Amino acid sequence: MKMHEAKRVEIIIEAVMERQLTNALNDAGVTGYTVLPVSGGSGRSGQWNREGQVGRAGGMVAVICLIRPERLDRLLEAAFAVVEQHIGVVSVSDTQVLRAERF
Amino acid sequence: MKMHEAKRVEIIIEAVMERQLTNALNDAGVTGYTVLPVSGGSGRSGQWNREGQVGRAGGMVAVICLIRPERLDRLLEAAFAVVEQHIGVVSVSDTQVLRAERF
Amino acid sequence: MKMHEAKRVEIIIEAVMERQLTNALNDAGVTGYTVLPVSGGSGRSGQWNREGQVGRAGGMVAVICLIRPERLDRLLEAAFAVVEQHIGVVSVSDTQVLRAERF
Amino acid sequence: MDNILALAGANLVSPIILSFVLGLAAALVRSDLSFPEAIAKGLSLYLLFAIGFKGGAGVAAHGVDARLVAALVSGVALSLLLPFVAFALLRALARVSVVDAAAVAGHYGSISIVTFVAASTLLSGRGIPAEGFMVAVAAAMEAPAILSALWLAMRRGGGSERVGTELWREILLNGSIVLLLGAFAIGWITGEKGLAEIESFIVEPFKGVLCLFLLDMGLVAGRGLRGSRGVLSPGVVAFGILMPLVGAALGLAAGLALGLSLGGVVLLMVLGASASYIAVPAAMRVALPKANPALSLTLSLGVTFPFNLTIGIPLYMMLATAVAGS
Amino acid sequence: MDNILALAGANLVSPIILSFVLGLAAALVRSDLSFPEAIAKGLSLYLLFAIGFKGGAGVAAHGVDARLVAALVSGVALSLLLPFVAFALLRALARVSVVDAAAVAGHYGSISIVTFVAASTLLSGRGIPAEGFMVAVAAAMEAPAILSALWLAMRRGGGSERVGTELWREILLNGSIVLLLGAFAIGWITGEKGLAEIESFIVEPFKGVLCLFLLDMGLVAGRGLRGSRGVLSPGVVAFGILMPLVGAALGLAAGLALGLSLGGVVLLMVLGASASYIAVPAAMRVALPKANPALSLTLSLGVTFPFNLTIGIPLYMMLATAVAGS
Amino acid sequence: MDNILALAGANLVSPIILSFVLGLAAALVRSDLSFPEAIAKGLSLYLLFAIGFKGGAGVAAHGVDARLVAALVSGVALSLLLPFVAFALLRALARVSVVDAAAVAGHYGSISIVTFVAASTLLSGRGIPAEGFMVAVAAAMEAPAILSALWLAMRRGGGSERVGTELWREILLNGSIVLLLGAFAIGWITGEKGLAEIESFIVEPFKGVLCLFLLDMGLVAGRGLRGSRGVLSPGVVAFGILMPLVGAALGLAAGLALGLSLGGVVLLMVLGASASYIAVPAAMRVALPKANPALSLTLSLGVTFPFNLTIGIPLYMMLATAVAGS
Ligand SMILES: Nc1ncnc2c1ncn2[C@@H]1O[C@H](COP(=O)(O)O)[C@@H](O)[C@H]1O
Ligand SMILES: Nc1ncnc2c1ncn2[C@@H]1O[C@H](COP(=O)(O)O)[C@@H](O)[C@H]1O
Ligand SMILES: Nc1ncnc2c1ncn2[C@@H]1O[C@H](COP(=O)(O)O)[C@@H](O)[C@H]1O
Ligand code: NA
Ligand code: NA
Ligand code: NA
Repeated sequence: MKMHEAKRVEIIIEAVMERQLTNALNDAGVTGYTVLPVSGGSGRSGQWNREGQVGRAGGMVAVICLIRPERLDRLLEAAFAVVEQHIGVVSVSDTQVLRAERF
Repeated sequence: MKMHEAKRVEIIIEAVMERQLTNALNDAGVTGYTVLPVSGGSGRSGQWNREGQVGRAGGMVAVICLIRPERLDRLLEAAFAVVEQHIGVVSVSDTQVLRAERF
Repeated sequence: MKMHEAKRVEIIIEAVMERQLTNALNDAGVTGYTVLPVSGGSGRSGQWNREGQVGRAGGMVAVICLIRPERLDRLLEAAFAVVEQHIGVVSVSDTQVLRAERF
Repeated sequence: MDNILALAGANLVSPIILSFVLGLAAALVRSDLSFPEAIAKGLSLYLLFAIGFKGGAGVAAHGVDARLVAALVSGVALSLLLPFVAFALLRALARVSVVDAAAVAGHYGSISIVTFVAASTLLSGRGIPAEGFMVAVAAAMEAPAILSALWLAMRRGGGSERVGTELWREILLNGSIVLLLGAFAIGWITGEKGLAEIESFIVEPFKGVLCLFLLDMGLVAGRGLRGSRGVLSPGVVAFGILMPLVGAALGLAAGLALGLSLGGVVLLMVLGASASYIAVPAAMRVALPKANPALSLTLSLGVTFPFNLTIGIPLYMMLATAVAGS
Repeated sequence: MDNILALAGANLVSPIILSFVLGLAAALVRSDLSFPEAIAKGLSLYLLFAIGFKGGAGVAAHGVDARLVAALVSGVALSLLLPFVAFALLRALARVSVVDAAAVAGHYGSISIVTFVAASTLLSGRGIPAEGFMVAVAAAMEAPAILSALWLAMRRGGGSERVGTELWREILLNGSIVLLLGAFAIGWITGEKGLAEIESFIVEPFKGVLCLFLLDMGLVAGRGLRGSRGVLSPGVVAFGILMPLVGAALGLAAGLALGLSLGGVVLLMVLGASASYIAVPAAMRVALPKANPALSLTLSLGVTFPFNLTIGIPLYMMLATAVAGS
Repeated sequence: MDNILALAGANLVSPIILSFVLGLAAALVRSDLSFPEAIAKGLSLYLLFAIGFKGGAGVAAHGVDARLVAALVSGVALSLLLPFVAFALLRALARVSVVDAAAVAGHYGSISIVTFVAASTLLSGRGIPAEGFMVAVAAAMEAPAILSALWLAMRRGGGSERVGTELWREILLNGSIVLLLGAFAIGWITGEKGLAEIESFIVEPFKGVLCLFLLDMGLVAGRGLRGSRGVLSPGVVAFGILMPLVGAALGLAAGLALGLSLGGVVLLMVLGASASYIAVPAAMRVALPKANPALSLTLSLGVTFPFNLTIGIPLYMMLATAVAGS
């Protein structure tokens, strides 16, 4: 199968910032992303989990974005502008994708 | 710790195709996979999220498969046959696993 | 954007062992982790999914941990001590992170 | 005419309709009000179980009706036939590809169980009885339209699929059909006694649960409409309003031919007029992956469903009363 | 004999049993009908809260019974003892490893709260009263069996675990025990007045909610059975049917010795006969990771649970009536 | 004084309070008892819908009250004003950064709808009527405090944000405000007739659902408290108990000035005394990301909420009765 180089960006961010992050991604020309629910975690600001929670504060989501390497910088800048002030982590891995025309 | 080279295949596909995909993976000799729920996303076919949805259409799942490098091609062919006509993305990353005898 | 080398450890383990695993990670000096829900899967012990399940047995979670390369060994030893006897898979990938001071 | 307006007006100020309107409005102004997926599914499981059970208990109470089998056959026939009408009408009204038209046609041949539930509630609120077995007719009408849709897509070269095992399962063993028919069977077997046992769960709070469910459907429909720029051309919208009228007319004809009661005729009209938004969308994704899911779903949930809920049901009731009498 | 059959027959055509059968059938034919995990958990939270509360209110209404403590002690003793019987029986009937047999034994020493609920519902449907404190006995029987199972596994060299902190928490502070006992305490403290306040939530819709929960359990059991090829040998299945009879017999003896009412005796038989499918499986995964979870769970949920629900409960009721009188 | 104690005592042994205590205790001993997130959200959707609807139906029944607008304006004013008081009080009692104090102040200017619901339930249990429109006042008080909090943070150089579009949406179109006001409108429009239709869903089981929700809130509060070592200094805890008294006093003054009924005065006191734990925390995360979320939430949910639930509400009722007269 013909595979194409790409980057897999994984942004774990406060759930309340989801819309702002995805808006920023769209503005940065990202062609797609996927949001995974997160059920708990731990970091410098302590441990948390979503059990029994009603409000959107105190929860995170994971946004996964597959992107062509040349578009990475724009994406990271857009993401960082949103994440900067907020709780969250950003990681980027090398990956390969099928159907490169989609990215 | 002794680690072993492996591939991490991540297939994000329409929820209605989950059973067909996992059947195809099993047929391709995959020894295991894990399915993560997906809460929303965006792509060429627009933005979506699962909130308040009842039907299985309009939702995706992420299937993660750790596999020995030599088995990758068979997996990708099997996966592609299912994904081809459908909404979805496939990515493959290098990884390392503990307990290689499991894969 | 300045990125820093890191490792992305993904541990898929029985839900009943979540607390023991995260305790072990904390003890091993990990600064953070994120827990994703898992909706189903398949492995040597057969196929399963969470639909309609009430008990915590028969479910898995995915724990993702971004960590500096030099801390990896300690993490893996801690994780392995928990996973060893139990159903689960551990994979480690190279990645890069923003804001290295957090890890 | 006055009558319709009065009836529609009275219908409009019910908690059920207003809950839907609230959801629609909240989504359109982009409020973050939302139901978790699990709650929405839980509400729909409750509604299917309750409506199925009550239908079965109704059959048990009034005896097996000679028209049961005839009604089932007519329902299946309607469901098989309606997609052809819908296909032709949509292609006449709008520039839509063959696959898309076939997928839409499948939705309109099938039925919307919540529209059926809303109509049943309205009927029983007015003391108009209906045959309990109409629930079984509803279940029987869910799937056949899918076959017609596939045939349309294939004949016109738009689809490449044969109906595989997965698809047959999707069609025949779809969860909502199984639950509806299963609960119907339980209601029938346990009868009045069974109903008495669980009445305070499936009868009394029913309308309130329906309000919450419609609130959620309003939210989903509103979100769909907001994201549907470019999908809903005037021709397409016209289809979404004309097609239920056509479906209702065929339902009326069938209902009269079957000699159903006034309530039964109205329900068959509603089944003809309504479009699927749960079972068929999933089957279409499996069978016709190239069809645009946004088109069918926005039409069915964003146009036809609100139309039926607000104007359609009282209108069909009026027409049925005028024709079938009382 | 006629009597059993009539009783079992009447029992079988209740909405509760038929809902379970529907779920089982739907899963076996591979329908996609399913409950979201959150809904299944929500239903079980409701049932535990309601049954606990009603038990406590029952105690408040009838005064603290002298037999309360004796019953609790007997329950704990039964829960500790039954695993030894189960272990021996299973090893005699089937080729099962020590660890697997110990894990299964833990399940059968503990109890299934939904079987208890189904029996309570049946009793109250027939106007047979039972001691409210039986709910506390049920809670007390959940955990002790785990200790016996661990002891069996260790003595026979099958397990390497000591009982660590996590496991003690799993055993003693398990959510279902805490909720059951907590609601029992609230019901006891607030008594009749408290019950009156929330009766229309925890009493009236109770049976209907139970139907939905059993539908879900049927789905889960059916899915388990479908995937259990190779796990359920004839010997294992025989164990799944014989063991509840043994447990019920011991429960009967204990109940008579305690001088419980007819209803109380039946409930103690049911507790003895039923096998855990929520608390113990989780504890066993922590403590005996090498035991095959599919074996215990399929036995408990796929064989013993349906057996108790359909044949067991009416049979125990018959036996208790024959022996304990009235 | 005896009176307070008696009232508080009677209040304490209600299923509602004890359910909260059970949850709190379970979390503090680290039981794994927990509610799925979807169920917790589902319960809160139910409560908001029910309380809003009943408020609206109440307004419909008693006619549009001249004081409605005045009460709304007073509510908004209270919500805008209280954060300044809270900010000053917290800074006086504890060493807390400007941003943190501003965030906490925003929580205390806003309201806790479940505290409001608990107070309403207590009032109606004692046959004390209250103005239906107090629900609308509650909704109106949710958001204004956020603006004051932002102003406080910015003036003191602690915040860098302007109020962007997302934040305005978060503030004005927050799901809980929309649902509360929407259901209020539906209740008002459909009136007594609408209420009768869905009474057995939103009125009868209401208290029982509230018990489950409070059980969940106890679990969440307990988990928060367990993880709050270092956050809750004595000064901070003192604030969490004094501030509701101040808020209640201002609510009392406003209620008397408005000429509300005894029940209405109590509810306005409760609104003044309670602190947000749903809408404001989310808005504060968007607007003041540097504020420590654990501080506000633990204070509001772990200190003030239990205080109001157990001691506060009966105390405010006593005071209002003493001042506003029976
Ligand atoms: N090293 C890490 N690996 C994975 N997830 C992390 C890591 N650090 C933080 N997180 C996630 O980000 C959230 C907030 O982190 P923090 O800002 O450090 O409190 C945590 O609760 C985790 O869900
Ligand atoms: N570049 C991407 N990165 C991550 N997920 C994607 C990407 N593109 C598409 N997806 C996911 O696949 C779904 C369908 O994509 P599409 O077929 O492009 O509409 C989207 O809704 C996303 O959930
Ligand atoms: N190769 C794999 N790739 C991804 N997930 C796996 C793999 N093998 C096992 N798993 C996950 O781990 C669980 C237990 O695996 P096992 O112990 O092999 O039964 C499975 O149900 C999957 O969720
Ligand atoms: Na139709
Ligand atoms: Na037992
Ligand atoms: Na306040």
